[in-house]
Amino acid sequence: MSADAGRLADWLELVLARTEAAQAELDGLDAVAGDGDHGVTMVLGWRTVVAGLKRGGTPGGLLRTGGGDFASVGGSAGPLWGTALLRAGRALGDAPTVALAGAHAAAEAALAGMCERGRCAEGEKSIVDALAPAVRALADAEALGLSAADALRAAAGAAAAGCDATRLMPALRGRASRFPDRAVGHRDPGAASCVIVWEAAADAFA
Amino acid sequence: MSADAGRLADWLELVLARTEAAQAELDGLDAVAGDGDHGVTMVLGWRTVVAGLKRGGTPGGLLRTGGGDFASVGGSAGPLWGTALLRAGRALGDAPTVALAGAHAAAEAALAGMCERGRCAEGEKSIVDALAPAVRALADAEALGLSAADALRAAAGAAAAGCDATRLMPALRGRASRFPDRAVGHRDPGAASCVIVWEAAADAFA
Amino acid sequence: MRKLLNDPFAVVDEMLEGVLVAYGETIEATPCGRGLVLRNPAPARRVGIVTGGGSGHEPAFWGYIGPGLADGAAAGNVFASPSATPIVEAARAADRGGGVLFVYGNYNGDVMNFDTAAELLEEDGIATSTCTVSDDVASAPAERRGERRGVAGGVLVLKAAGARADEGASLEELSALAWHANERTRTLGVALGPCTVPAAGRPTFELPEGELDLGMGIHGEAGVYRGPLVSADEVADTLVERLLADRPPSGDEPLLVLVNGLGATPVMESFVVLRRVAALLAEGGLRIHRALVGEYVTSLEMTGLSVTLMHLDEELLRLVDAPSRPLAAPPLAP
Amino acid sequence: MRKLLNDPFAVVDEMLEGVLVAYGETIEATPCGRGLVLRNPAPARRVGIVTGGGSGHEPAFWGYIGPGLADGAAAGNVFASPSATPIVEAARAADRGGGVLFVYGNYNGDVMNFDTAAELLEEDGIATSTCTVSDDVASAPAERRGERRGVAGGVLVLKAAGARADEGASLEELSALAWHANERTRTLGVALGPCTVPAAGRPTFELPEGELDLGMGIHGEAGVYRGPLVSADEVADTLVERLLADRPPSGDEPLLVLVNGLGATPVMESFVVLRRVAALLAEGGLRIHRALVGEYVTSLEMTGLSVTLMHLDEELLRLVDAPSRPLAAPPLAP
Ligand SMILES: Nc1ncnc2c1ncn2[C@@H]1O[C@H](COP(=O)(O)OP(=O)(O)O)[C@@H](O)[C@H]1O
Ligand SMILES: Nc1ncnc2c1ncn2[C@@H]1O[C@H](COP(=O)(O)OP(=O)(O)O)[C@@H](O)[C@H]1O
Ligand SMILES: [Mg+2]
Ligand SMILES: [Mg+2]
Ligand SMILES: [Mg+2]
Ligand SMILES: [Mg+2]
Repeated sequence: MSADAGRLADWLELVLARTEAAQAELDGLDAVAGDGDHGVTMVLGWRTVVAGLKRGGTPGGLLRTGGGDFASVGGSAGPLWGTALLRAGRALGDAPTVALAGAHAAAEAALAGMCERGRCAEGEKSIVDALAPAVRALADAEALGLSAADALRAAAGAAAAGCDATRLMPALRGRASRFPDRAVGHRDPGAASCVIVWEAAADAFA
Repeated sequence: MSADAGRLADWLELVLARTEAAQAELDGLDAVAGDGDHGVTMVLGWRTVVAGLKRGGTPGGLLRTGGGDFASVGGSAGPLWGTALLRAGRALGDAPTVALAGAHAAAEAALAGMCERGRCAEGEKSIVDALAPAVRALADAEALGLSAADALRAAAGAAAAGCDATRLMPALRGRASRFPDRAVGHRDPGAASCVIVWEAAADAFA
Repeated sequence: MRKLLNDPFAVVDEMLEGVLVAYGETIEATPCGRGLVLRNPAPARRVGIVTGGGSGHEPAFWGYIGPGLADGAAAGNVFASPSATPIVEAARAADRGGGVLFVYGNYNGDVMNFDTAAELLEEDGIATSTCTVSDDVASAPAERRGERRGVAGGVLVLKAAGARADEGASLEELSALAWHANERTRTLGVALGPCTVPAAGRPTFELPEGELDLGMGIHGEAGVYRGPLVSADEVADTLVERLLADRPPSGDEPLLVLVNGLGATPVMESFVVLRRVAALLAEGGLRIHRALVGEYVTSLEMTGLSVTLMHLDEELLRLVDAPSRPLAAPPLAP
Repeated sequence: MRKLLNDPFAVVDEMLEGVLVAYGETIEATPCGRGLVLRNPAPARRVGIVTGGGSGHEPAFWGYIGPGLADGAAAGNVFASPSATPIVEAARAADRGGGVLFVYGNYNGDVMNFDTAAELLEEDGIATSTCTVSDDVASAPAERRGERRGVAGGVLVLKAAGARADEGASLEELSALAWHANERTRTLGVALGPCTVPAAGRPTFELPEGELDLGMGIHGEAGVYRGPLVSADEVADTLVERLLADRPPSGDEPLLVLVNGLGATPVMESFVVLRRVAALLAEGGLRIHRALVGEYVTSLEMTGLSVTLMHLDEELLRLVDAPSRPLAAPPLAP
């Protein structure tokens, strides 16, 4: 696999469609100890990103403008995903296509950007608990010489497992952190919406 | 029968107790085409009247101060019942006891006062449709030489029949009159709360 | 009930105690406790203005005491007219020798009590005149306009009357102006959810989620149409269409628009409706002089809103722009 | 949902269109549409003030633009922080060369976006300082006061800061004052019924009739205690007791009291609660400088209210009495 801007756009459209389908579930997870709007915010975020695709550009360019677009929805997800997409786009530069190594580097940059913006780390019951394992899985897959398709499938699996593990965690970031134990037993909504991103990647780039 | 101030007080206390018991039903009748508070207003009205009994006085005096007290609750019922009680009290003067003839004259005065204050007449689906038949029944009973107890029983029956007849009437007075047909099929709340007054009289003066 | 109450039968008196905690420097209660009057009424007025009505419509009616508005107000029980006593007491305090204008909504109970008060005041040598506001187009056909109920538009009539009183109008002039303002004011509302009178303890009417009641009164009196809830734009279309049909606008007279929340509807939605109202009026070539949005006359926690249009001639234009400072209501002028 | 809406995802933009219909003479939108700023900011200020936050709290935050208050505000989506863009744009408009103070509630999303805005403004050469209001005593123990959420008390902090800015304070002085005001402000609320984010379409939380949630956040974040609904007096007792325990009063410092309705609760009930709050404070020998009652910071159609106490030293006493004119909120000073 070596994805061009068209494939990247397909991926983002798939992310949007699946996020829309999962909106109520994400809102419900956020309602446990937050304010019940995480699905709404993610839908709004991916909608502005997809609407911006018509401006065209290289894969890196699409992610950079997409990052600005996503940030414009505000909330917590806006700056976190906005920074992640922006950093990923910067890592890709303006190459016309992206191969696995590039994708891995971009994902590393996204993760670093999100942690910086959110002053967060793994284990705090947040998006990072899905994103970080996915990035590690990409690295492992690259080291093992897997195909891009297999690597993305592995990353999606790792994100889902990471998300599942948030059930046991007390919440240390965001709105839910005022009562860390309130959401124990439930998945973190931000981690859950991150899983959608990776599963869509595995399917779109298969 | 010849009632003194004590019996009159018993009657008013009985009226209050039964109105309290019927409050929800009266509110419900008023909710059909009005604002659902007729039971509330009648409870408030009779409460202030009963609270005022401790000032003491002749039967006529109690009704006159009671009229002022009832008027103080405002709404539609306040001025209508306030005027009725006041006029009844005036008709009784300051005699220490009341016999049937006096009661009949007082009821006539009450009816006249209410119709004046409300610019209302029989057949308009209002309190008057219970009050007027009761007053006529008292007159008939007096003419026939019935006992006071029988006369009041007849008046209570006439009030109830009059109230029942309001089911068929369109509403021409008060809040409900904006859509006269809306309450057809239902008793008028003001007529229903008037029946309680007469039934309590029949029981209290029995 | 989802209510913070002690004895529900005492809720009005307890509210008024709180009102005096908040505003006791500006207003005082009359002897019976149910009348509220300005401590220092505006000296420019020859004629006082007294308003009033049932409680449960806060900030109406006592919230409209203040410079440029009412000198006093009488508070009834929830959804019940005040008795004559507080009306008389408030009018006595408001009188400066030139008489007192009553401005209140056209309801049978209020008419009886204010009329009784007027009789009693006449004995005191205080002249009164009355304007019964009848802006609710849903409550009777246009031919029987005088029978219509008074709803949110009463605030605009009061505002115009207050400004005219400050100009030194006589009782007769003031009364004429108030009726003129009433004649040019039309309101139509929509309810999406019921309200509960505290002492009744049950909702006054049933209105299932997903339905609306067009023309419902501010005490929950049944409206003119029940049907499925439609979009904010469609609701605004219906309201504006019916309001303009009831009193066709004269192209060169600007409109004062009031979008009034009934209680539970977030003000956000009132602005969404205003947006559409403004677009419709612009399409029709009509000019908005000013738009007011907020909770001016509520119905406890009823869900819904009303739209009022006041057709402004030159006199009303001058009057609605006059300064005023309601005790406890959203602003009425810049 | 009992809501008047078109596209629920567009509700904030549609609301802002309506806001400009009503207030377009006084304020204007920034290029992105989500910042609102005064057209003619007060000339006395050296330092501008910008506030903001998620929508759904109206009249917060843009309703507090006005003389004596904020120069601009940024509006986020419902219950979501505004992005950095409108914050930057509002700050650019508010800057007079002396920098801009941000006053907003202490929420993770808002902090990220305002901090990003501050970084971007630094590149423009505009200095900023930040006061994250943290008045909600239910949201963290006293030792971790800095982690607490900001709720209705933010309005009082903004009011004090606005007055200090009008005195010509520098950015550093203004920021210090705002933090000082925040330190002396405590709020505790109670919810009796839920609210629904329009685009979510379902209530954010379940709260059966007859129960209350003490300390619930203004976005429906879970509170500290769930239990059966008790009387207004008992609720007031609990709120006042906990507020005073959290910051014991100093006998000679008067209090500014704010009883804030969350949306669906009729203002009548807020006055009933104020009545009891005043009685309790008087019993404790404490003096109320002023009591404000109304909907200052709402949570869509949530049922419930909050009580805020601000402990006034001489400086705050002077500042909270300064004149101010919020664009669209209840009055903050006489
Ligand atoms: N500082 C942070 N770092 C990492 N993730 C965060 C942070 N704050 C919030 N999140 C994530 O955002 C999710 C909530 O998102 P959302 O509901 O959209 O925002 P908000 O809390 O502003 O309503 C949380 O479940 C968590 O995964
Ligand atoms: N003008 C009137 N004349 C006679 N009865 C009236 C009049 N107005 C109202 N009523 C009576 O009052 C009843 C309603 O009373 P209530 O609910 O207490 O007053 P409100 O309509 O002010 O809420 C009506 O059912 C009717 O019987
Ligand atoms: Mg959330
Ligand atoms: Mg009634
Ligand atoms: Mg009533
Ligand atoms: Mg949110």
